[in-house]
Amino acid sequence: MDANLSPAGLDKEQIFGIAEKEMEYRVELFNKITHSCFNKCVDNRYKESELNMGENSCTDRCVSKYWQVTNLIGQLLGSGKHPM
Amino acid sequence: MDANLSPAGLDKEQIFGIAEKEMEYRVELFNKITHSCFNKCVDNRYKESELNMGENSCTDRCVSKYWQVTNLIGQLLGSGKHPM
Amino acid sequence: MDANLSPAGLDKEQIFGIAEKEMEYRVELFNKITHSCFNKCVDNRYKESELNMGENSCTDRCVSKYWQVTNLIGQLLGSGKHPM
Amino acid sequence: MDKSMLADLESLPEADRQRMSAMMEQLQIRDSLRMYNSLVERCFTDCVDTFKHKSLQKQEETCVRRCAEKFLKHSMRVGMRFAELNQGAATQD
Amino acid sequence: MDKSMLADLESLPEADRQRMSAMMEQLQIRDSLRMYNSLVERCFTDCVDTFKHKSLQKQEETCVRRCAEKFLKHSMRVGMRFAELNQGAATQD
Amino acid sequence: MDKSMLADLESLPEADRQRMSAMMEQLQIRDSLRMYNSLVERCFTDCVDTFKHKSLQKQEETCVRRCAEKFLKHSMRVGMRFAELNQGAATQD
Repeated sequence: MDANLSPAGLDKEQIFGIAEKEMEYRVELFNKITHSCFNKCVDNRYKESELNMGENSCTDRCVSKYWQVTNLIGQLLGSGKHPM
Repeated sequence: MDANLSPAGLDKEQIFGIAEKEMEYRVELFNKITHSCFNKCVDNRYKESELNMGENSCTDRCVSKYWQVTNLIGQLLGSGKHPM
Repeated sequence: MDANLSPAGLDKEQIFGIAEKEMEYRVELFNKITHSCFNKCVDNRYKESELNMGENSCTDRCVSKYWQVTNLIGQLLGSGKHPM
Repeated sequence: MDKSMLADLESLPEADRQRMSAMMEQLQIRDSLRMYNSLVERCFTDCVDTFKHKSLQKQEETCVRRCAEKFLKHSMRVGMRFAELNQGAATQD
Repeated sequence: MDKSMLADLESLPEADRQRMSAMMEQLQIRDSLRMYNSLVERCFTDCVDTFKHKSLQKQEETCVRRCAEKFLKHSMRVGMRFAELNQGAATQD
Repeated sequence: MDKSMLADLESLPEADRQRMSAMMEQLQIRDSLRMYNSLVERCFTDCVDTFKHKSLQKQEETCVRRCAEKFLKHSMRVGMRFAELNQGAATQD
Protein backbone atom coordinates (compact mmCIF):
# COMPACT_ATOMS: atom_id res chain seq x y z
CA MET A 1 0.00 0.00 0.00
CA ASP A 2 2.73 2.43 1.00
CA ALA A 3 4.57 1.55 -2.18
CA ASN A 4 1.72 3.06 -4.16
CA LEU A 5 1.82 6.47 -2.57
CA SER A 6 3.20 9.00 -5.03
CA PRO A 7 4.28 12.64 -4.63
CA ALA A 8 0.90 13.57 -6.15
CA GLY A 9 -0.60 12.17 -2.92
CA LEU A 10 -4.21 13.21 -2.37
CA ASP A 11 -4.99 13.57 -6.07
CA LYS A 12 -4.15 9.99 -6.73
CA GLU A 13 -6.25 8.97 -3.72
CA GLN A 14 -9.13 10.82 -5.27
CA ILE A 15 -8.64 9.14 -8.64
CA PHE A 16 -8.73 5.76 -6.94
CA GLY A 17 -11.80 6.79 -4.96
CA ILE A 18 -13.67 7.88 -8.06
CA ALA A 19 -12.63 4.78 -9.99
CA GLU A 20 -13.94 2.65 -7.13
CA LYS A 21 -17.29 4.45 -7.10
CA GLU A 22 -17.50 4.15 -10.87
CA MET A 23 -16.97 0.41 -10.70
CA GLU A 24 -19.51 0.06 -7.90
CA TYR A 25 -21.94 2.00 -10.06
CA ARG A 26 -21.46 -0.36 -13.02
CA VAL A 27 -21.88 -3.43 -10.85
CA GLU A 28 -25.05 -2.00 -9.33
CA LEU A 29 -26.37 -1.07 -12.78
CA PHE A 30 -25.74 -4.59 -14.01
CA ASN A 31 -27.49 -6.08 -10.97
CA LYS A 32 -30.49 -3.81 -11.38
CA ILE A 33 -30.81 -4.65 -15.08
CA THR A 34 -30.55 -8.36 -14.28
CA HIS A 35 -33.24 -8.25 -11.61
CA SER A 36 -35.57 -5.86 -13.47
CA CYS A 37 -35.41 -7.86 -16.69
CA PHE A 38 -35.86 -11.14 -14.83
CA ASN A 39 -39.03 -9.68 -13.28
CA LYS A 40 -40.30 -8.42 -16.64
CA CYS A 41 -39.35 -11.40 -18.83
CA VAL A 42 -39.05 -14.65 -16.91
CA ASP A 43 -42.00 -16.73 -15.74
CA ASN A 44 -41.50 -17.20 -12.01
CA ARG A 45 -43.49 -20.40 -11.69
CA TYR A 46 -40.33 -22.24 -12.79
CA LYS A 47 -41.94 -25.10 -14.71
CA GLU A 48 -38.59 -25.86 -16.29
CA SER A 49 -34.98 -24.87 -15.84
CA GLU A 50 -34.39 -23.65 -19.41
CA LEU A 51 -35.17 -20.17 -20.67
CA ASN A 52 -37.48 -20.43 -23.66
CA MET A 53 -37.11 -18.40 -26.84
CA GLY A 54 -39.68 -15.83 -25.79
CA GLU A 55 -37.90 -15.22 -22.49
CA ASN A 56 -34.55 -14.87 -24.21
CA SER A 57 -35.67 -12.40 -26.83
CA CYS A 58 -37.58 -10.45 -24.18
CA THR A 59 -34.36 -10.26 -22.16
CA ASP A 60 -32.36 -8.94 -25.12
CA ARG A 61 -34.89 -6.18 -25.76
CA CYS A 62 -35.25 -5.47 -22.08
CA VAL A 63 -31.51 -4.89 -21.63
CA SER A 64 -31.52 -2.64 -24.68
CA LYS A 65 -34.44 -0.58 -23.41
CA TYR A 66 -33.02 -0.36 -19.91
CA TRP A 67 -29.81 0.99 -21.40
CA GLN A 68 -31.75 3.60 -23.33
CA VAL A 69 -33.61 4.69 -20.21
CA THR A 70 -30.24 5.02 -18.45
CA ASN A 71 -28.96 7.27 -21.21
CA LEU A 72 -32.16 9.29 -21.44
CA ILE A 73 -32.19 10.06 -17.73
CA GLY A 74 -28.44 10.71 -17.83
CA GLN A 75 -29.07 13.39 -20.46
CA LEU A 76 -31.86 14.93 -18.40
CA LEU A 77 -29.59 15.09 -15.36
CA GLY A 78 -26.62 16.38 -17.31
CA SER A 79 -28.48 19.13 -19.12
CA GLY A 80 -30.60 20.32 -16.23
CA LYS A 81 -29.92 22.19 -13.08
CA HIS A 82 -30.45 19.12 -10.93
CA PRO A 83 -27.41 18.55 -8.74
CA MET A 84 -27.32 14.79 -9.17
CA MET B 1 -3.38 10.50 4.70
CA ASP B 2 -0.23 10.05 6.78
CA ALA B 3 -0.36 13.73 7.65
CA ASN B 4 -3.61 13.10 9.49
CA LEU B 5 -2.33 10.42 11.80
CA SER B 6 -2.07 11.77 15.32
CA PRO B 7 -0.55 10.35 18.50
CA ALA B 8 -4.11 9.45 19.53
CA GLY B 9 -4.02 6.94 16.66
CA LEU B 10 -6.80 4.41 16.85
CA ASP B 11 -9.22 6.70 18.65
CA LYS B 12 -9.19 9.19 15.83
CA GLU B 13 -9.66 6.36 13.33
CA GLN B 14 -12.71 5.34 15.31
CA ILE B 15 -14.12 8.86 15.32
CA PHE B 16 -13.74 9.01 11.56
CA GLY B 17 -15.30 5.59 11.22
CA ILE B 18 -18.32 6.54 13.29
CA ALA B 19 -18.71 9.87 11.49
CA GLU B 20 -18.69 8.00 8.19
CA LYS B 21 -21.35 5.55 9.36
CA GLU B 22 -23.44 8.44 10.67
CA MET B 23 -23.32 10.21 7.31
CA GLU B 24 -24.16 7.01 5.47
CA TYR B 25 -27.11 6.61 7.81
CA ARG B 26 -28.43 10.10 7.04
CA VAL B 27 -28.06 9.60 3.30
CA GLU B 28 -29.88 6.29 3.52
CA LEU B 29 -32.63 7.82 5.66
CA PHE B 30 -33.10 10.61 3.12
CA ASN B 31 -33.26 8.09 0.26
CA LYS B 32 -35.79 5.94 2.08
CA ILE B 33 -38.01 8.94 2.86
CA THR B 34 -37.81 10.07 -0.76
CA HIS B 35 -38.78 6.69 -2.16
CA SER B 36 -41.44 5.90 0.48
CA CYS B 37 -43.15 9.28 0.09
CA PHE B 38 -42.98 9.07 -3.70
CA ASN B 39 -44.76 5.71 -3.45
CA LYS B 40 -47.38 7.06 -1.05
CA CYS B 41 -48.00 10.46 -2.66
CA VAL B 42 -47.16 10.59 -6.36
CA ASP B 43 -49.36 9.16 -9.09
CA ASN B 44 -47.11 6.78 -11.05
CA ARG B 45 -49.05 6.95 -14.29
CA TYR B 46 -47.08 10.11 -15.08
CA LYS B 47 -49.75 12.01 -17.00
CA GLU B 48 -47.73 15.19 -16.59
CA SER B 49 -44.30 16.20 -15.43
CA GLU B 50 -45.42 18.66 -12.73
CA LEU B 51 -46.31 17.73 -9.19
CA ASN B 52 -49.81 18.96 -8.44
CA MET B 53 -50.84 20.68 -5.21
CA GLY B 54 -52.23 17.50 -3.69
CA GLU B 55 -49.00 15.63 -4.32
CA ASN B 56 -46.93 18.43 -2.85
CA SER B 57 -48.91 18.77 0.35
CA CYS B 58 -49.02 14.99 0.71
CA THR B 59 -45.22 14.97 0.43
CA ASP B 60 -44.82 17.61 3.13
CA ARG B 61 -47.00 15.66 5.55
CA CYS B 62 -45.41 12.39 4.56
CA VAL B 63 -41.91 13.65 5.37
CA SER B 64 -43.16 14.98 8.68
CA LYS B 65 -44.82 11.68 9.61
CA TYR B 66 -41.82 9.65 8.48
CA TRP B 67 -39.65 11.77 10.74
CA GLN B 68 -41.98 11.14 13.68
CA VAL B 69 -41.89 7.40 13.05
CA THR B 70 -38.09 7.58 13.03
CA ASN B 71 -38.09 9.34 16.39
CA LEU B 72 -40.73 7.06 17.88
CA ILE B 73 -38.82 3.92 16.97
CA GLY B 74 -35.58 5.54 18.07
CA GLN B 75 -37.12 6.07 21.52
CA LEU B 76 -38.31 2.47 21.67
CA LEU B 77 -34.84 1.24 20.81
CA GLY B 78 -33.10 3.63 23.17
CA SER B 79 -35.29 2.89 26.17
CA GLY B 80 -35.55 -0.86 25.74
CA LYS B 81 -33.16 -3.68 26.15
CA HIS B 82 -32.86 -4.21 22.42
CA PRO B 83 -29.22 -4.02 21.38
CA MET B 84 -29.83 -2.08 18.21
CA MET C 1 -2.71 0.68 11.40
CA ASP C 2 1.00 0.82 10.58
CA ALA C 3 1.68 -1.43 13.55
CA ASN C 4 -0.28 -4.18 11.82
CA LEU C 5 1.67 -4.16 8.60
CA SER C 6 3.78 -7.29 8.39
CA PRO C 7 6.49 -8.39 5.95
CA ALA C 8 3.80 -10.46 4.24
CA GLY C 9 2.23 -7.10 3.28
CA LEU C 10 -0.33 -7.44 0.54
CA ASP C 11 -1.32 -10.96 1.51
CA LYS C 12 -2.43 -9.89 4.93
CA GLU C 13 -4.36 -6.99 3.40
CA GLN C 14 -6.12 -9.52 1.23
CA ILE C 15 -6.96 -11.73 4.18
CA PHE C 16 -8.48 -8.77 5.98
CA GLY C 17 -10.36 -7.78 2.85
CA ILE C 18 -11.84 -11.24 2.41
CA ALA C 19 -12.70 -11.52 6.09
CA GLU C 20 -14.51 -8.18 5.85
CA LYS C 21 -16.51 -9.30 2.81
CA GLU C 22 -17.32 -12.57 4.55
CA MET C 23 -18.69 -10.74 7.58
CA GLU C 24 -20.68 -8.37 5.41
CA TYR C 25 -22.10 -11.41 3.67
CA ARG C 26 -23.22 -12.98 6.94
CA VAL C 27 -24.82 -9.77 8.14
CA GLU C 28 -26.66 -9.38 4.84
CA LEU C 29 -27.78 -13.01 4.96
CA PHE C 30 -29.14 -12.53 8.46
CA ASN C 31 -30.98 -9.36 7.41
CA LYS C 32 -32.49 -11.05 4.38
CA ILE C 33 -33.67 -14.02 6.44
CA THR C 34 -35.17 -11.69 9.03
CA HIS C 35 -37.09 -9.66 6.46
CA SER C 36 -38.15 -12.61 4.30
CA CYS C 37 -39.42 -14.61 7.26
CA PHE C 38 -41.21 -11.59 8.72
CA ASN C 39 -42.99 -11.20 5.37
CA LYS C 40 -43.90 -14.88 5.24
CA CYS C 41 -44.83 -15.44 8.88
CA VAL C 42 -45.95 -12.29 10.68
CA ASP C 43 -49.35 -10.69 10.27
CA ASN C 44 -48.69 -7.08 9.26
CA ARG C 45 -51.93 -5.66 10.57
CA TYR C 46 -50.28 -5.47 13.98
CA LYS C 47 -53.32 -6.14 16.16
CA GLU C 48 -51.02 -6.85 19.09
CA SER C 49 -47.36 -6.46 19.94
CA GLU C 50 -46.71 -10.10 20.84
CA LEU C 51 -45.82 -12.82 18.38
CA ASN C 52 -48.31 -15.66 18.71
CA MET C 53 -47.38 -19.34 18.74
CA GLY C 54 -48.18 -19.80 15.07
CA GLU C 55 -45.95 -16.91 14.09
CA ASN C 56 -43.11 -18.22 16.22
CA SER C 57 -43.18 -21.76 14.91
CA CYS C 58 -43.53 -20.44 11.36
CA THR C 59 -40.40 -18.35 11.95
CA ASP C 60 -38.41 -21.34 13.22
CA ARG C 61 -39.30 -23.38 10.15
CA CYS C 62 -38.79 -20.44 7.85
CA VAL C 63 -35.23 -19.87 9.09
CA SER C 64 -34.52 -23.57 8.70
CA LYS C 65 -35.85 -23.66 5.14
CA TYR C 66 -34.07 -20.46 4.18
CA TRP C 67 -30.83 -21.99 5.40
CA GLN C 68 -31.46 -25.08 3.29
CA VAL C 69 -32.11 -22.96 0.21
CA THR C 70 -28.82 -21.15 0.86
CA ASN C 71 -26.96 -24.46 1.00
CA LEU C 72 -28.75 -25.89 -2.01
CA ILE C 73 -27.92 -22.91 -4.19
CA GLY C 74 -24.40 -22.84 -2.80
CA GLN C 75 -23.94 -26.42 -3.99
CA LEU C 76 -25.31 -25.58 -7.43
CA LEU C 77 -22.90 -22.68 -7.72
CA GLY C 78 -19.95 -24.62 -6.38
CA SER C 79 -20.43 -27.65 -8.58
CA GLY C 80 -21.29 -25.85 -11.78
CA LYS C 81 -19.35 -23.77 -14.21
CA HIS C 82 -21.03 -20.57 -13.07
CA PRO C 83 -18.41 -18.04 -12.05
CA MET C 84 -20.26 -16.73 -9.01
CA MET D 1 -26.18 10.75 19.15
CA ASP D 2 -24.14 12.80 16.80
CA LYS D 3 -24.33 16.34 18.03
CA SER D 4 -21.56 15.99 20.56
CA MET D 5 -19.54 13.97 18.07
CA LEU D 6 -19.82 16.63 15.39
CA ALA D 7 -18.76 19.20 17.93
CA ASP D 8 -15.69 17.08 18.59
CA LEU D 9 -14.95 17.08 14.91
CA GLU D 10 -15.01 20.86 14.73
CA SER D 11 -12.28 21.00 17.32
CA LEU D 12 -10.03 18.78 15.20
CA PRO D 13 -7.00 20.26 13.45
CA GLU D 14 -7.17 21.51 9.87
CA ALA D 15 -5.69 18.34 8.35
CA ASP D 16 -8.43 16.20 9.88
CA ARG D 17 -11.13 18.51 8.67
CA GLN D 18 -9.75 18.22 5.16
CA ARG D 19 -9.83 14.47 5.42
CA MET D 20 -13.40 14.70 6.71
CA SER D 21 -14.55 16.77 3.77
CA ALA D 22 -12.78 14.44 1.32
CA MET D 23 -14.69 11.59 2.93
CA MET D 24 -17.98 13.45 2.56
CA GLU D 25 -17.21 14.18 -1.06
CA GLN D 26 -16.62 10.49 -1.75
CA LEU D 27 -19.90 9.61 -0.04
CA GLN D 28 -21.72 12.20 -2.13
CA ILE D 29 -20.34 10.81 -5.37
CA ARG D 30 -21.40 7.32 -4.41
CA ASP D 31 -24.79 8.56 -3.29
CA SER D 32 -25.41 10.46 -6.51
CA LEU D 33 -24.60 7.40 -8.58
CA ARG D 34 -26.91 5.25 -6.43
CA MET D 35 -29.70 7.81 -6.72
CA TYR D 36 -29.23 7.81 -10.47
CA ASN D 37 -29.39 4.00 -10.56
CA SER D 38 -32.52 3.83 -8.45
CA LEU D 39 -34.23 6.58 -10.46
CA VAL D 40 -33.55 4.67 -13.68
CA GLU D 41 -34.86 1.47 -12.12
CA ARG D 42 -38.06 3.14 -10.92
CA CYS D 43 -38.86 4.85 -14.21
CA PHE D 44 -38.00 1.75 -16.21
CA THR D 45 -40.24 -0.39 -14.00
CA ASP D 46 -43.15 2.06 -14.15
CA CYS D 47 -42.91 3.01 -17.84
CA VAL D 48 -41.62 0.07 -19.85
CA ASP D 49 -43.76 -3.03 -20.05
CA THR D 50 -43.77 -4.37 -23.57
CA PHE D 51 -40.83 -5.96 -25.30
CA LYS D 52 -41.88 -6.29 -28.91
CA HIS D 53 -39.24 -3.77 -29.92
CA LYS D 54 -35.62 -3.21 -29.08
CA SER D 55 -36.00 0.57 -28.94
CA LEU D 56 -37.95 2.73 -26.54
CA GLN D 57 -41.30 3.73 -28.05
CA LYS D 58 -42.39 7.36 -28.10
CA GLN D 59 -44.92 6.99 -25.30
CA GLU D 60 -42.44 5.10 -23.14
CA GLU D 61 -39.92 7.89 -23.62
CA THR D 62 -42.49 10.51 -22.64
CA CYS D 63 -43.38 8.49 -19.57
CA VAL D 64 -39.71 8.16 -18.57
CA ARG D 65 -39.12 11.90 -18.96
CA ARG D 66 -42.11 12.78 -16.82
CA CYS D 67 -41.20 10.15 -14.25
CA ALA D 68 -37.66 11.48 -13.90
CA GLU D 69 -38.80 15.10 -13.73
CA LYS D 70 -41.47 14.33 -11.16
CA PHE D 71 -39.06 12.31 -9.09
CA LEU D 72 -36.40 15.02 -9.11
CA LYS D 73 -38.90 17.72 -8.14
CA HIS D 74 -40.22 15.46 -5.41
CA SER D 75 -36.71 14.70 -4.23
CA MET D 76 -35.85 18.41 -3.97
CA ARG D 77 -39.00 19.04 -1.97
CA VAL D 78 -38.20 16.18 0.39
CA GLY D 79 -34.68 17.60 0.70
CA MET D 80 -36.01 20.96 1.87
CA ARG D 81 -38.36 19.41 4.43
CA PHE D 82 -35.63 17.04 5.59
CA ALA D 83 -33.21 19.92 6.10
CA GLU D 84 -35.82 21.84 8.12
CA LEU D 85 -36.43 18.84 10.35
CA ASN D 86 -32.71 18.25 10.80
CA GLN D 87 -32.43 21.84 12.02
CA GLY D 88 -35.29 21.40 14.44
CA ALA D 89 -37.30 24.02 12.53
CA ALA D 90 -40.35 21.78 12.26
CA THR D 91 -43.66 23.22 13.41
CA GLN D 92 -46.93 21.56 14.37
CA ASP D 93 -49.97 21.43 12.11
CA MET E 1 -15.42 -21.42 2.61
CA ASP E 2 -14.56 -19.46 5.70
CA LYS E 3 -13.77 -21.99 8.35
CA SER E 4 -10.17 -22.44 7.32
CA MET E 5 -9.82 -18.70 6.86
CA LEU E 6 -11.10 -17.92 10.33
CA ALA E 7 -8.66 -20.48 11.71
CA ASP E 8 -5.89 -18.58 9.94
CA LEU E 9 -7.05 -15.40 11.60
CA GLU E 10 -6.81 -16.92 15.05
CA SER E 11 -3.15 -17.63 14.44
CA LEU E 12 -2.48 -13.96 13.66
CA PRO E 13 -0.55 -11.81 16.15
CA GLU E 14 -2.33 -9.71 18.77
CA ALA E 15 -2.15 -6.46 16.76
CA ASP E 16 -3.97 -8.05 13.85
CA ARG E 17 -6.66 -9.44 16.06
CA GLN E 18 -7.22 -5.98 17.48
CA ARG E 19 -7.57 -4.60 13.99
CA MET E 20 -9.97 -7.40 13.18
CA SER E 21 -12.22 -6.65 16.13
CA ALA E 22 -12.15 -2.92 15.34
CA MET E 23 -13.32 -3.82 11.84
CA MET E 24 -16.13 -5.97 13.21
CA GLU E 25 -17.20 -3.17 15.52
CA GLN E 26 -17.42 -0.76 12.58
CA LEU E 27 -19.50 -3.27 10.63
CA GLN E 28 -21.82 -3.71 13.60
CA ILE E 29 -22.40 0.03 13.92
CA ARG E 30 -23.22 0.28 10.22
CA ASP E 31 -25.45 -2.75 10.42
CA SER E 32 -27.37 -1.43 13.43
CA LEU E 33 -28.04 1.85 11.65
CA ARG E 34 -29.21 0.02 8.53
CA MET E 35 -31.45 -2.24 10.57
CA TYR E 36 -32.93 0.84 12.25
CA ASN E 37 -33.54 2.49 8.85
CA SER E 38 -35.19 -0.58 7.40
CA LEU E 39 -37.35 -1.09 10.49
CA VAL E 40 -38.59 2.50 10.25
CA GLU E 41 -39.30 2.06 6.55
CA ARG E 42 -41.27 -1.14 7.12
CA CYS E 43 -43.41 0.20 9.96
CA PHE E 44 -44.01 3.48 8.15
CA THR E 45 -45.09 1.64 5.00
CA ASP E 46 -47.37 -0.74 6.88
CA CYS E 47 -48.89 1.74 9.34
CA VAL E 48 -49.14 5.18 7.73
CA ASP E 49 -51.43 5.61 4.77
CA THR E 50 -53.34 8.84 5.07
CA PHE E 51 -51.86 12.29 4.77
CA LYS E 52 -54.59 14.66 5.87
CA HIS E 53 -52.53 15.61 8.90
CA LYS E 54 -48.94 16.51 9.52
CA SER E 55 -48.76 14.59 12.80
CA LEU E 56 -49.01 10.89 13.45
CA GLN E 57 -52.52 9.95 14.54
CA LYS E 58 -53.08 7.88 17.68
CA GLN E 59 -53.88 4.68 15.83
CA GLU E 60 -50.89 5.09 13.56
CA GLU E 61 -48.65 5.49 16.55
CA THR E 62 -50.07 2.34 18.16
CA CYS E 63 -49.53 0.46 14.93
CA VAL E 64 -45.92 1.66 14.67
CA ARG E 65 -45.18 0.63 18.26
CA ARG E 66 -46.58 -2.84 17.74
CA CYS E 67 -44.83 -3.20 14.43
CA ALA E 68 -41.45 -2.29 15.92
CA GLU E 69 -41.93 -4.53 18.93
CA LYS E 70 -43.03 -7.47 16.81
CA PHE E 71 -40.16 -6.97 14.42
CA LEU E 72 -37.58 -6.82 17.21
CA LYS E 73 -38.92 -9.94 18.89
CA HIS E 74 -38.96 -11.68 15.53
CA SER E 75 -35.44 -10.52 14.81
CA MET E 76 -34.15 -11.88 18.11
CA ARG E 77 -35.79 -15.24 17.44
CA VAL E 78 -34.25 -15.37 13.97
CA GLY E 79 -30.91 -14.47 15.54
CA MET E 80 -31.08 -17.48 17.89
CA ARG E 81 -32.02 -19.89 15.11
CA PHE E 82 -29.36 -18.40 12.85
CA ALA E 83 -26.69 -18.85 15.52
CA GLU E 84 -27.70 -22.48 16.03
CA LEU E 85 -27.46 -23.17 12.32
CA ASN E 86 -24.10 -21.43 12.09
CA GLN E 87 -22.86 -23.76 14.79
CA GLY E 88 -24.17 -26.81 12.99
CA ALA E 89 -26.56 -27.49 15.84
CA ALA E 90 -29.57 -27.85 13.56
CA THR E 91 -31.67 -30.95 13.97
CA GLN E 92 -34.17 -32.58 11.64
CA ASP E 93 -37.92 -32.40 12.15
CA MET F 1 -17.55 10.33 -17.61
CA ASP F 2 -15.16 7.47 -17.19
CA LYS F 3 -13.45 6.99 -20.48
CA SER F 4 -10.89 9.72 -19.97
CA MET F 5 -10.43 8.64 -16.40
CA LEU F 6 -9.73 5.06 -17.31
CA ALA F 7 -7.23 6.30 -19.88
CA ASP F 8 -5.53 8.18 -17.06
CA LEU F 9 -5.39 5.00 -15.08
CA GLU F 10 -3.64 3.15 -17.85
CA SER F 11 -0.88 5.70 -17.78
CA LEU F 12 -0.28 5.08 -14.06
CA PRO F 13 2.83 3.23 -12.92
CA GLU F 14 2.82 -0.52 -12.38
CA ALA F 15 2.35 -0.31 -8.60
CA ASP F 16 -0.84 1.69 -9.03
CA ARG F 17 -2.21 -0.71 -11.57
CA GLN F 18 -1.61 -3.55 -9.15
CA ARG F 19 -3.49 -1.67 -6.46
CA MET F 20 -6.28 -1.03 -8.95
CA SER F 21 -6.66 -4.67 -9.83
CA ALA F 22 -6.57 -5.65 -6.13
CA MET F 23 -9.42 -3.18 -5.62
CA MET F 24 -11.40 -4.68 -8.49
CA GLU F 25 -10.86 -8.14 -7.09
CA GLN F 26 -12.25 -7.07 -3.72
CA LEU F 27 -15.27 -5.54 -5.40
CA GLN F 28 -15.85 -8.72 -7.36
CA ILE F 29 -15.76 -10.85 -4.23
CA ARG F 30 -18.26 -8.58 -2.54
CA ASP F 31 -20.43 -8.51 -5.63
CA SER F 32 -20.44 -12.29 -5.98
CA LEU F 33 -21.53 -12.70 -2.37
CA ARG F 34 -24.29 -10.13 -2.82
CA MET F 35 -25.47 -11.80 -6.01
CA TYR F 36 -25.55 -15.10 -4.15
CA ASN F 37 -27.58 -13.56 -1.32
CA SER F 38 -30.08 -11.96 -3.65
CA LEU F 39 -30.46 -15.13 -5.71
CA VAL F 40 -31.22 -17.12 -2.56
CA GLU F 41 -33.73 -14.48 -1.45
CA ARG F 42 -35.50 -14.49 -4.81
CA CYS F 43 -35.77 -18.28 -5.09
CA PHE F 44 -36.83 -18.63 -1.47
CA THR F 45 -39.53 -15.98 -1.91
CA ASP F 46 -40.83 -17.50 -5.14
CA CYS F 47 -40.62 -21.18 -4.17
CA VAL F 48 -41.24 -21.57 -0.43
CA ASP F 49 -44.64 -20.64 0.92
CA THR F 50 -45.77 -23.20 3.44
CA PHE F 51 -44.24 -23.75 6.83
CA LYS F 52 -45.77 -26.94 8.12
CA HIS F 53 -42.38 -28.64 7.96
CA LYS F 54 -38.89 -27.72 8.97
CA SER F 55 -37.32 -29.27 5.87
CA LEU F 56 -37.63 -28.28 2.23
CA GLN F 57 -40.20 -30.44 0.48
CA LYS F 58 -39.35 -32.18 -2.78
CA GLN F 59 -41.35 -29.81 -4.96
CA GLU F 60 -39.87 -26.78 -3.22
CA GLU F 61 -36.38 -28.12 -3.87
CA THR F 62 -37.16 -28.67 -7.54
CA CYS F 63 -38.54 -25.15 -7.79
CA VAL F 64 -35.42 -23.69 -6.13
CA ARG F 65 -33.12 -25.59 -8.49
CA ARG F 66 -34.98 -24.39 -11.57
CA CYS F 67 -35.17 -20.86 -10.23
CA ALA F 68 -31.42 -20.72 -9.63
CA GLU F 69 -30.59 -22.26 -13.00
CA LYS F 70 -32.92 -19.93 -14.85
CA PHE F 71 -31.59 -16.94 -13.03
CA LEU F 72 -27.97 -17.83 -13.74
CA LYS F 73 -28.65 -18.40 -17.42
CA HIS F 74 -30.56 -15.13 -17.56
CA SER F 75 -27.77 -13.35 -15.75
CA MET F 76 -25.16 -14.62 -18.22
CA ARG F 77 -27.30 -13.47 -21.13
CA VAL F 78 -27.72 -10.02 -19.58
CA GLY F 79 -23.96 -9.96 -19.04
CA MET F 80 -23.29 -10.51 -22.74
CA ARG F 81 -25.74 -7.83 -23.83
CA PHE F 82 -24.43 -5.46 -21.20
CA ALA F 83 -20.85 -5.97 -22.39
CA GLU F 84 -21.88 -5.27 -25.99
CA LEU F 85 -23.61 -2.05 -24.98
CA ASN F 86 -20.64 -0.97 -22.89
CA GLN F 87 -18.47 -1.39 -25.98
CA GLY F 88 -20.87 0.63 -28.12
CA ALA F 89 -21.54 -2.42 -30.26
CA ALA F 90 -25.29 -2.08 -30.00
CA THR F 91 -27.27 -2.02 -33.22
CA GLN F 92 -30.75 -0.73 -33.99
CA ASP F 93 -33.74 -3.00 -34.54
